[in-house]
Amino acid sequence: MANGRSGGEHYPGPMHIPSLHGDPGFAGHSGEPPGMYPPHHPKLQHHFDDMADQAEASTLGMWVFLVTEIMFFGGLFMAYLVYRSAYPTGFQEASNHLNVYWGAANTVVLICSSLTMALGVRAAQTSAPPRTQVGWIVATMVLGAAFLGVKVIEYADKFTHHLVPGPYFQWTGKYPDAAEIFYSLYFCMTGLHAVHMIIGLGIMTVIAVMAWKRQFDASYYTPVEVSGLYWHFVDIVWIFLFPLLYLIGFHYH
Amino acid sequence: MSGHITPKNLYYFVFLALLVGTGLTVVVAKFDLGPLNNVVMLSIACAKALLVILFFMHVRWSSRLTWVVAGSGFFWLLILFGLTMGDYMSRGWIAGSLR
Amino acid sequence: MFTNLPLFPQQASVQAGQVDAVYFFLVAVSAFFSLLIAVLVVVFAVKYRRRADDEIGFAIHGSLPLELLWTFIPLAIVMVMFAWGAKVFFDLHRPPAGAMEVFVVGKQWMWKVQHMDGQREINELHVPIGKPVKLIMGSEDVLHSYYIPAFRVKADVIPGRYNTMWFTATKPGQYHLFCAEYCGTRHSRMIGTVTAMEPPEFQQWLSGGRAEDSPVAAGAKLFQDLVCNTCHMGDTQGRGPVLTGVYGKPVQLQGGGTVVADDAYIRESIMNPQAKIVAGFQPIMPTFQGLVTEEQLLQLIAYVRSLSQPGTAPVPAGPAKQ
Amino acid sequence: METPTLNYLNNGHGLASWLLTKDHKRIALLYLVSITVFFAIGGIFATIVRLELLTPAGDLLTSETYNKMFTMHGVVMVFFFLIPSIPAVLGNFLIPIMIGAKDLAFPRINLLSWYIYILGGAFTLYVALTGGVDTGWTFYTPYSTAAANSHVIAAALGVFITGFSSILTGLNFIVTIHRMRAPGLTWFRLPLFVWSHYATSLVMILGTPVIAITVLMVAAERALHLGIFDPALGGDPILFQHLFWFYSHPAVYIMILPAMGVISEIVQAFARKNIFGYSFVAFSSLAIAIIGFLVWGHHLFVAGQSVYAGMVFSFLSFLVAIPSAIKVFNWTATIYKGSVLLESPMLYAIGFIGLFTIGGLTGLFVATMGIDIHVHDTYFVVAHFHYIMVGGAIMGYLGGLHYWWPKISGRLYNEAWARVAAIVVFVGFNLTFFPQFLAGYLGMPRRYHAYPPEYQVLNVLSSAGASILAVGYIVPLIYLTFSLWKGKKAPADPWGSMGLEWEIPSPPPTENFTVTPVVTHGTHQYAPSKEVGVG
Repeated sequence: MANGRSGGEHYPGPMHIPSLHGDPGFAGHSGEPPGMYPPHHPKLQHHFDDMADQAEASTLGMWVFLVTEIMFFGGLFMAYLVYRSAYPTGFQEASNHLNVYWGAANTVVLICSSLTMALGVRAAQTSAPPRTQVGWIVATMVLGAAFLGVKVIEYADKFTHHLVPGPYFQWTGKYPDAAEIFYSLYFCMTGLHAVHMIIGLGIMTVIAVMAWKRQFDASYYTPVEVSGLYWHFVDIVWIFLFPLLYLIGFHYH
Repeated sequence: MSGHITPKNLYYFVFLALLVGTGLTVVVAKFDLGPLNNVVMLSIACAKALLVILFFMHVRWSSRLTWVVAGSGFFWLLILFGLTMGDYMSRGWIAGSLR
Repeated sequence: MFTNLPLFPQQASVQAGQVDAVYFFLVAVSAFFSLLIAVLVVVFAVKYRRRADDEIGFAIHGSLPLELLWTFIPLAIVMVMFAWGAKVFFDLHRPPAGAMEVFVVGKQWMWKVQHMDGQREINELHVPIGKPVKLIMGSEDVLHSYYIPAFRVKADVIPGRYNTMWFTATKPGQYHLFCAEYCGTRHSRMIGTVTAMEPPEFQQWLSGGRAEDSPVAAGAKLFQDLVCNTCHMGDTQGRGPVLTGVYGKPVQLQGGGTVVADDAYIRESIMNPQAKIVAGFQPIMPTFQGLVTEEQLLQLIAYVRSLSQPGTAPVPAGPAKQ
Repeated sequence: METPTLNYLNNGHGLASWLLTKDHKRIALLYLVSITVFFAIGGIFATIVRLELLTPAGDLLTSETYNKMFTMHGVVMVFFFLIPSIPAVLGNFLIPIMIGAKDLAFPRINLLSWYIYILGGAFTLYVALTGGVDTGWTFYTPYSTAAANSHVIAAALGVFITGFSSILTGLNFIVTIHRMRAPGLTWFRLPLFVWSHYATSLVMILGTPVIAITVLMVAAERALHLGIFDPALGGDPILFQHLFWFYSHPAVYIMILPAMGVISEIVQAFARKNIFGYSFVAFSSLAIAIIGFLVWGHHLFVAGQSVYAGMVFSFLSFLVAIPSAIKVFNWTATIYKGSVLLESPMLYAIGFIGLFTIGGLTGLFVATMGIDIHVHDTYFVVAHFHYIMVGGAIMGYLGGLHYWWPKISGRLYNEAWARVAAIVVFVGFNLTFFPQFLAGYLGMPRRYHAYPPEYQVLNVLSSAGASILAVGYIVPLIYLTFSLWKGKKAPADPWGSMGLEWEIPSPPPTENFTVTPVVTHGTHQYAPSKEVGVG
């Protein structure tokens, strides 16, 4: 053919199918023979090259997951933003019925738990004895449980004061409608956060058992690390929830 | 594994800063500063979140990819907030059309 | 009115022509590009068909000028579409002053209409041709959407607030009225007829039928029945703000800020009176949520509006003297 | 090219070896079977809808039943077929192979995502079997929260749960593409299929959580009588629409982007020519994914959204048309001076280009505010998105399935039947959906059980087309299944195509590669490069 489309003119020799399968680009293999790999770490999964590779992938995976968590809570924050800007005083009025001191105490509890979590990760990173590792993780869990305990007290208080939205919602003050929206969002946001705390406690239980079984040291601590990322994220959510829910009406009366 | 090991003192320092931030935000909320209340409140919250992200979550020492991933979450949140609030803020700009 | 296979909807409003003009422009552009792509793909596929098993194609990796060409030409074209479409849309959202106003309330599954002269209709709408008509629409339950295909206008009807739309009919006749936003079981039965009439016939139609109170008169009556007038008095002695002359004006709010006293604000003040308190007044007004229907709300609003239009207002409901 | 005795299909037998597998290829097949089931279920609902619309009177079903039928059709097709279709089947199967990896980064999470999908599907089937849901797949408030009298909560939970399946798949793909590429496989040597899945994954992880929380709020509002969207409390139904479409518009790109990736591969393979303008095609995927997040408000033009916000959304919507146009032009240019073989995958690809062009161009109509005010919520919109989702995504899915079937199954299917099916699908599709453009511009609203008689002829045409389309979908099911037993054994590279997946035997061994491949150039480089283009 005159237009040169036939493979022969541009690509002399055997036709392309054999040629491309002999293509060094794909068929070539320059990896080390198996014998050259260092001995496999027992925790290395078959599809990763080495432990660093595996750790990087896990950490990246957790970060990507946290991005989805940001967007997950983001929907609720969006609703909060819209209604807060539509009913600013109503929200302040409603917020006034939350106990700032319980909220602040819980904030401190969560910050402490973030510290113990960070130290727990560090303990694994530095191959500290299992006792130390488990200690920090259990401390984190105790603080997390304390947070949930305070939350239970607060919820019970809202329940007895008929501040749970729905047919039994009672509001004697001004802006009953805005208050009901506020409390709907309050329960959604803190409830979703509490669910994350409970999941976190479950994860920490597993991590504590693994640490107790001496599974973590400087060569392998990915599970502690990624669980820590999760825990810190849940803490960050609360760092925003506390002022947005508890503090907006603090100066109001 | 080659993770960065953060000095313990840095953790304690960040922890103190977070406690101070919490105290500060409660104290400031007691005073009526008008719209400034929100600004202060959210600035402190963002600063606290940033401290946790950078130090407790080790982003300070992480790869650029981690920065991008972490940042993209907040960036997309801003897209959601920005465009949606754009609608709410601009309703009723046209005389005769109703909010 | 109906033929068996129409391929293009009737044009019966000023807006229809504007919408169709953009539409034809897009049809032309789309037809051109669809044909261009289709012809090129088919021609290439046939002309460069494989003639031997081992044949391969040319190594062409790309061309920056071509890429830029087919980035920026489409960009320019779509910007024209955007600007033109936005212009038409913008005009469709700016009802001219002096448009004839009609209240529409959607509920599962009917359209209730009330004209300013008091005529009411259900699932029908009578309008004069050649005169801008503005619909002020609310919903009693879920979302609906008021849609007149022959006029090329549509707007969602939203519970809790008002939406408006306007058109100028051009051709006498009967046209479909549809609910376009899914609203439940009998959504497809929430339909009706829009009748466009010559103005004299329309006047005749308006004056016919059962005589009913105009929305303003009905609103005035409600204003008394609900004893609004004990607080909102004609002078400044009342416990509530004077409503004469406030409509459309900015109102100073307690705690700073202003709000324009438009339909939405009046509605909010009736349903949720604590939301925005006028400066200098106590938040003592009770809510009327559940006590007034959407239609009655529109009548009250019509009445409050009329207080700002000297001359057109009926005899104000005189406040009961204490 | 002898077939190795041990491959991923015969490496392990019995139900447990499938249900507990961590092999991405087996998980892909689990997905293939389950989405086929859901496609059939969604298809049955569609059939009932089309049967009802044969007559204007609404005389086959009650309105209530009809409303449930189109709702279930939408929910099943969108969340349980279209969104997982190409990514979870072809993406799952091919991405690790195309990047020279043994598996996805998180094989267990991959299996978990299938189980989550099945759990969400179980909720949906429960809804279907116990009376259905009638809110429309959009779940608009306040109808869904206050008025609807059907299984809204269970349906919302089904969507909520299956969302996590999508999130985990996206997460897995992103980490895999970042971390697991073979030595030498730089970003700009990646197959375009991988690029488009990367872009898809971005949408999955950034958008899906928002729909998850939104339907959860709807379920909570309905179950617990919270007041989030309730207009009686001053809540705003339009807020729901913002949150819903923040995901559900980009979700359209979850459906179409992978199909674009498939088409890029097929066009190169069957024109035996590298793509024209590689980097433009690759980056246009990312551009679509990112700009696609900024356009959701075009679903709200007549919903009571502010006119100015509408203008911004309209403007951005036009911008997202540009990268799509770039892709179409580049595919066309790729065919130019190729060596084109019109086998069944290529027929699907060409069909895709045509239908996607029409679907995309009619997207401009609905993005044009002045036209949308008329066509919004009419059959015009229905036709438009079916051109994208059925004409685009399903054509891409079928094309990809045919192209990689020999690799997946190790068998060749009957090519003659495959060509017939591809043509039947194309014809049936156009007959089904083109009349809907006309009905839409005439003003026929969507979700109408009964309609004025002047729309009947168009609806009859559409229903007739649907029956042809159904045949077009059933025929491949038969000959592909048949090929599993009777098909000829497939060689490693039956098409004379290029790419890592064609380097390994058909079907691939469990570990994909016995040795890690080293990549020195991009895929589909059939002829030696003579000039350096912009590619």
